[in-house]
Amino acid sequence: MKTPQTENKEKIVPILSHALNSLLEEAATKSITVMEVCGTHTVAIFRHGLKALLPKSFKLVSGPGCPVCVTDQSEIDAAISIAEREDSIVATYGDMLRVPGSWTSLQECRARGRSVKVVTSVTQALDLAEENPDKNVVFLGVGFETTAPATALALIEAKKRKLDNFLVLCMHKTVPLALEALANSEELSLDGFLLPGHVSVIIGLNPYRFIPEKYGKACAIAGFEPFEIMAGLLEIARQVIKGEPTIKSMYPRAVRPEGNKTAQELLDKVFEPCNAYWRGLGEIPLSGYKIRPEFEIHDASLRLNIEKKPSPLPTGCRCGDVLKGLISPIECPLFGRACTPMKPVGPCMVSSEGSCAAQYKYDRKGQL
Amino acid sequence: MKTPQTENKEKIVPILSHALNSLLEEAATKSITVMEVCGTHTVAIFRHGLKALLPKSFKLVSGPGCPVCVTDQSEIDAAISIAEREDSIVATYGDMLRVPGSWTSLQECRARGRSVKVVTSVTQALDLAEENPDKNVVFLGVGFETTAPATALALIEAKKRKLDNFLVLCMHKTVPLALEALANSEELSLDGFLLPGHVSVIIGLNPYRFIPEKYGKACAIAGFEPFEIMAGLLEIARQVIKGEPTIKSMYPRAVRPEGNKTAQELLDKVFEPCNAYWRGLGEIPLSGYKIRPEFEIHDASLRLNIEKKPSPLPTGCRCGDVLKGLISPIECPLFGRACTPMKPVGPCMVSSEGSCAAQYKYDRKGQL
Amino acid sequence: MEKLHIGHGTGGRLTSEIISEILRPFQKTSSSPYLEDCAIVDGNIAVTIDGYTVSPRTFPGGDIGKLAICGSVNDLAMRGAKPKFIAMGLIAEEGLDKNELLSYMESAANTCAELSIQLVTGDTKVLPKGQVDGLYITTCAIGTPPLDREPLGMVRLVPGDVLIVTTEIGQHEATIAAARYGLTVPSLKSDCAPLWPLVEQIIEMKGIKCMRDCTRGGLGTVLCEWAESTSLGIDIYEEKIPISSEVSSICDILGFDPLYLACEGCAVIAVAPEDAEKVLSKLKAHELGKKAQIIGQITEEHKGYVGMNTKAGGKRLVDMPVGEMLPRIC
Amino acid sequence: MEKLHIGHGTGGRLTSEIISEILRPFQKTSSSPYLEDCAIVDGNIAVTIDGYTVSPRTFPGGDIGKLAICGSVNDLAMRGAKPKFIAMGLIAEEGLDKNELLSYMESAANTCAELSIQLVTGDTKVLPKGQVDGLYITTCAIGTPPLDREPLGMVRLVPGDVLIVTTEIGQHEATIAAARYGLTVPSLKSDCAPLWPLVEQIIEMKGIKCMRDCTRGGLGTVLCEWAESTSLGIDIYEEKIPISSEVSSICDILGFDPLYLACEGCAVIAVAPEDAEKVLSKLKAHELGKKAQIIGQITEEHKGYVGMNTKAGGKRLVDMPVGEMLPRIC
Amino acid sequence: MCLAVPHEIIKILDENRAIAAAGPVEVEIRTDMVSDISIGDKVLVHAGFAIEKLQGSEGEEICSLWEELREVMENENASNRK
Amino acid sequence: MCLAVPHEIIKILDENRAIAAAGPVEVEIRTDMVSDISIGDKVLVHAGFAIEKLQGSEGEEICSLWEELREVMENENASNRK
Ligand code: SF4
Ligand code: SF4
Ligand SMILES: [Mg+2]
Ligand SMILES: [Mg+2]
Ligand SMILES: [Mg+2]
Ligand SMILES: [Mg+2]
Ligand SMILES: [Mg+2]
Ligand SMILES: [Mg+2]
Ligand SMILES: [Mg+2]
Ligand SMILES: [Mg+2]
Ligand SMILES: [Mg+2]
Ligand SMILES: [Mg+2]
Repeated sequence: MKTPQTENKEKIVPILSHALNSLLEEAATKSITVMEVCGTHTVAIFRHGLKALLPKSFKLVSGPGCPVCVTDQSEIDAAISIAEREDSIVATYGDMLRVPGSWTSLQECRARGRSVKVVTSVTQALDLAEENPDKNVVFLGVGFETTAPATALALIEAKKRKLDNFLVLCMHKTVPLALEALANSEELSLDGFLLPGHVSVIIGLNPYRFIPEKYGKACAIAGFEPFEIMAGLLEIARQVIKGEPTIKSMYPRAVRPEGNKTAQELLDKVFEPCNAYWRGLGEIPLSGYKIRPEFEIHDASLRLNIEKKPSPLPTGCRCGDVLKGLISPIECPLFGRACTPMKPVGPCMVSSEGSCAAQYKYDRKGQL
Repeated sequence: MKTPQTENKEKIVPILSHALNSLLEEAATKSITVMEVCGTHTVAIFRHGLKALLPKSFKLVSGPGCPVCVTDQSEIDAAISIAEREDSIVATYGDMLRVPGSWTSLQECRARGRSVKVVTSVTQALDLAEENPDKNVVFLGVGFETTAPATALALIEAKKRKLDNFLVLCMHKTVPLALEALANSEELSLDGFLLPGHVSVIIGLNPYRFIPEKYGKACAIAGFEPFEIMAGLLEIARQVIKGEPTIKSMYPRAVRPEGNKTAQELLDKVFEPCNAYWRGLGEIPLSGYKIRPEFEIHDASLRLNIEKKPSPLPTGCRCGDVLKGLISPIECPLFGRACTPMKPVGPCMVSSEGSCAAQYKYDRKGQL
Repeated sequence: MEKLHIGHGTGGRLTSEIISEILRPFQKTSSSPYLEDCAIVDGNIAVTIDGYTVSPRTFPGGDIGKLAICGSVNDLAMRGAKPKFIAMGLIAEEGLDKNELLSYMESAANTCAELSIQLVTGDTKVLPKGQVDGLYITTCAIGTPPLDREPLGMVRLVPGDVLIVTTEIGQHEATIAAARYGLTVPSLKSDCAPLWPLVEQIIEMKGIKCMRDCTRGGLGTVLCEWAESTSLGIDIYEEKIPISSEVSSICDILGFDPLYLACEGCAVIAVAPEDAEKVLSKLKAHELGKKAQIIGQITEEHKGYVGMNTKAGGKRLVDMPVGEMLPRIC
Repeated sequence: MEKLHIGHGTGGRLTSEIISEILRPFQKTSSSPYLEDCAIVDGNIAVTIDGYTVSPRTFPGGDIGKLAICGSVNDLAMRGAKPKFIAMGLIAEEGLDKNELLSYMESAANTCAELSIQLVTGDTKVLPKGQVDGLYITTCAIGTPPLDREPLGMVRLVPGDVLIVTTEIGQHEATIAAARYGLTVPSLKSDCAPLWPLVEQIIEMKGIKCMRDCTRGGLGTVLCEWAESTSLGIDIYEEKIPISSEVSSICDILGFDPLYLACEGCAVIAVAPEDAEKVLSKLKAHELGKKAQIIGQITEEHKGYVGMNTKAGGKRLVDMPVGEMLPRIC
Repeated sequence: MCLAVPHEIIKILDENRAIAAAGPVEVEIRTDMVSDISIGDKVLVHAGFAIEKLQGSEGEEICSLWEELREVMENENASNRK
Repeated sequence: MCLAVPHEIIKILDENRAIAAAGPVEVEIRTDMVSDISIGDKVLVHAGFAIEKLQGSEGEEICSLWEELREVMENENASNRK
């Protein structure tokens, strides 16, 4: 699938960078602050060393777009308490394995012999449920709108196949309302948002319209290749400088303005909005998904009587401020000292797309 | 517990041997054939090299006293079919592990991942049942009167503790009626029996009385030390030569004339006599134990619907004749060739107290 | 009560940490300033040991038998030592098919024959079902380094030394990962191969400083170990690193970084700059080195760190991986 | 499809069979007429490898760390070689307590220090829970045999050679069996010990022909291997074999034969008759050899077989054990 | 936030399952969320599910970027000329 | 047929359980089948159960054998003298 454009695609990055630099130089007085919402963007920016290509006056802050990082500690503790049960198999995407709960992690549970299986698709969790009729197979439903439709489909299928031992611990969240909280923040005073390409594939452009319209922030949707990210940033800069905030998709191959209707219907059918607690951001009304009563037989929190206990953040962790873009990871006093990927204190350090982990892994503290 | 007599005990063996030799020399014309009924006697005789100490005219033949060897192949197949079930754990004395059934052995089942646990006491099988409430723990009840009372106690206890998942596949057999078949055999024409010390501990002397009284055969009960065995053989020779067959216990420390009444009551309470099929000897009426209806909830053959299929002996195996004492192992054409302890054809070659195994291991074919 | 977890065995940061803890009590009688994969003792005996626990045991390009010879022999080759003897310890699971076991022995023996190596001693243990995942092999390889040159090792690295990678990276672990996560990649196979025949082509060149096969932890981990152990900087160029489209795609799908994928027939070689082109062309002339590339150099900058100049024109740190490489959706 | 089973790993007849099958493909490049536990290669390098999987990992008298050094070092000592270097491969289970692991490393290091052995190279693998029973260690020991004497080995055995056992047999496996089957024996401990200090006392004596530590399969198996490999007969005397009352009683209870129980600090030594008494007295003067006994001799009779003269005055064959030693009630 | 990789449909297994290739890698995916899939279609795959059909090619996207860049450059030049 | 080993009772745990020693080996056994067990009693243990109390000592048994032997010998001598 390597096309002749592959070469172009890499050559275009410095040119985009040049254009962005020129643009900001020209609009000399203007310093621009943009939040990349999506953790995959955060990682791509670090991994490809893109910050070095941005003008000094272009400030990029990382947002709350890592579903692992924003998962509340009480939810991680709940997942762990399920893994501790003899009658359960926890099935999870690899992303969740190392996240520290209040006292342990799923990885440590597994090392103690508990049954924690890494899956690359929720369908594998369905298969596990079928193969282990005497166990509850509990799938950890984490992720935003991109990931939630697969969970929805699995629930529909489990119901159809009468796999009553397939349960979902539903922690899915939705992006737009969290953005509203950020757009609304006076502390932050953002000029624009680099919007997540793959969430947008599902939800389309409309759910973001309030951002330029109500809050006057520039928006571009971008894919995850360096040239796509740079193009998105350039587009945002142009909107800001022109004073014409809008939403532009730089990812038209994948993102339809209306999103993926089938996926949206699946979400509607299986989930209903609920208030959700975002680590760092606090409770955001109606920003989470909960399993509808029609599927409650598969709802792990009901079936296994999971009570969420509010749990304090580990002392000193400033994940919350990192997730809100208020500080950069290196401003956290624990960063690189008490908190490293080997012994992460907060989830931002453990999730491979957490801002702290990306900073530590790809930049640390300006060694290069 | 080493007593000052320990030394005496070993020194007495050559003296007993000398006495036996003198005795038979004196009664010059008389050649004596004695069956050691018990496999443990067989092994002790080989292991201590006692045959070399017997007069030429004293012929010792091995009897059917290895509970593993006489267990019918269909029963072994039944045990294996239980081990093949996902819902079962087979608990067995180590003796049964390598015995070949029609197509495989418990050892091979275990190597394929089936759950077969070696226990040294039936009480461990009870514990297994308690620890694994979601599995049937099936204890293989093999052995003669010595071993059966422990199984009886375990059944009583399982009933009391409501361990409904503790099952017994009952293959216990009783000795005296098998002896009657042998005493009665014209092919064999035995002069006497060396009776098993530990079966006698339980049943006492009375059940053997018919042997001297009805069949005119000499009998001595002996323990398993070389001096005890030699003393037993000497006693038999004396009875034969004097023409005064009776039963003499050379093991009075352990064997009371009336046996162990408590153990006998246990056997009576839990088991009832049934016809039993002895490998090599065929069906002997009322020579087996079956679990009484009061305990049938623990009877594996009922609970698991085990149907015993008659299974042919492997071609060429002459276990039957070996067990009846009609041939010595080396007279079997497979001995040491197709049939070795590494690849046993018959159970006599696999059980550590099987006649063929003892012959192979301790004597083979006159190398020494 | 800290417990071991998978991360301790994946070749990155946690592995170095646990290894240094394991070595501490032995420091009474041992002392090597740098931790090489192969020791040179008594003046002229090269010796190395490694355990092989690969699952699946048979994979495109090899099997556990071949791997157990290649892996240890390569550690010798990396210090310039010609492999001569193998000691092999087997730990097998009850229930393992005997013919399967013998087929691995056949592979191992073929690799030994190819290299004229003798199996001189061995050991076989069989453990109860469930205590081994089929078969683990530990091999100890013994050989002799050339007498007429300084021994290879990190201690010889200096700024300016050029780094050459001998072939496309990550082929082995990508092959294993594909099998494990249900990806079909007909054109992919492990690079599992004995490197001595390649090393033999260049070992007489005095400019060769240090070599390392990029096994567990991959190229990235080797470079980090070099930078950290020597307190020198390393600079590499993303666009120069040879990588197949198979490995690229697998990494995209599973969210892996190819720099950290284990290789079993790929080495990184540090060469004095004046010899670099000559070494490269000798490598390229050999079947196992056809895809060799200069990927960077040792530098005085950013001491102790590895920097990568990205295709996009940026620059970023290459750190050791932490823990197990897990497929991820984020 | 023949499957491996526990019997293949217990050191008796099935083990010899599987080992000869494993070796067959290597015969292209290897050729040793006798299978010794330790190879002597390149003129003067003694090398051996062994896997240690003992369970429980800590037992009276030692632990898996000490055992992993003693076991391999003893194989060197048995060929008269002074142990100098150790390579150690660890295969650990996820979830193993790190301090437990380090305590074994401490034991191993102490044994190394005692013998002035250097750990020169190592490897650590961590596998998922359930794929290892805690910890397996494979060690490869390297050393040098004395240059001024013919190498020890079965090839030097001749009729008339006297057999000496250096201490009470079966202590190690009896200790393990007691732990495994719930028997309490306060006065019992494993004989686990490095034998080089003992061997050093006698190695200069030219009458020493062949030595073997009676590990897996015990004294009985070693003697059978000798008799079968050399086609000589062996005669031993039951009453001469040193055996403790602890081991005796455990054997009575579980139905084991002490001749087949593994030892980890007990050797059998074949000595020319003229040197036998001198060797015996040297052995007895050392802590590890206080209970040494002459137990029999090599004979021209019953070639290829081991015969035992029993205490009762009879004589019987000693064959290799077949398969796993199982506790039995019959 | 969500790794998703373009794949090409190479075989349709049933209504909801297909084999898709990402470069030389083939994998079974679910196609429940996209309709009218045919062999040769490009889809974006996340966690084993095709979440969208890709329209046009990456090439087209790059071309449109070039055009936009030209526009930026022209503005730049224009303002420089000012 | 049945391995059974003499043990000495060294501790009584409850009505049906005791610790017994065979030489230096201590093991928990069941005593359901033997009554009036006291410390110091010798019992015969098979498959974890005491199946009988031992009366007298092995020594006594050996002594009685000696006597029997003497008798045999005397007969022998007698008949030799014949
Ligand atoms: S560096 Fe660690 S403690 Fe600080 S904010 Fe990040 S995750 Fe939290
Ligand atoms: S030697 Fe084998 S085949 Fe022959 S009777 Fe004995 S067990 Fe059966
Ligand atoms: Mg190595
Ligand atoms: Mg290496
Ligand atoms: Mg290596
Ligand atoms: Mg060995
Ligand atoms: Mg397994
Ligand atoms: Mg060895
Ligand atoms: Mg040895
Ligand atoms: Mg050894
Ligand atoms: Mg290694
Ligand atoms: Mg385990």
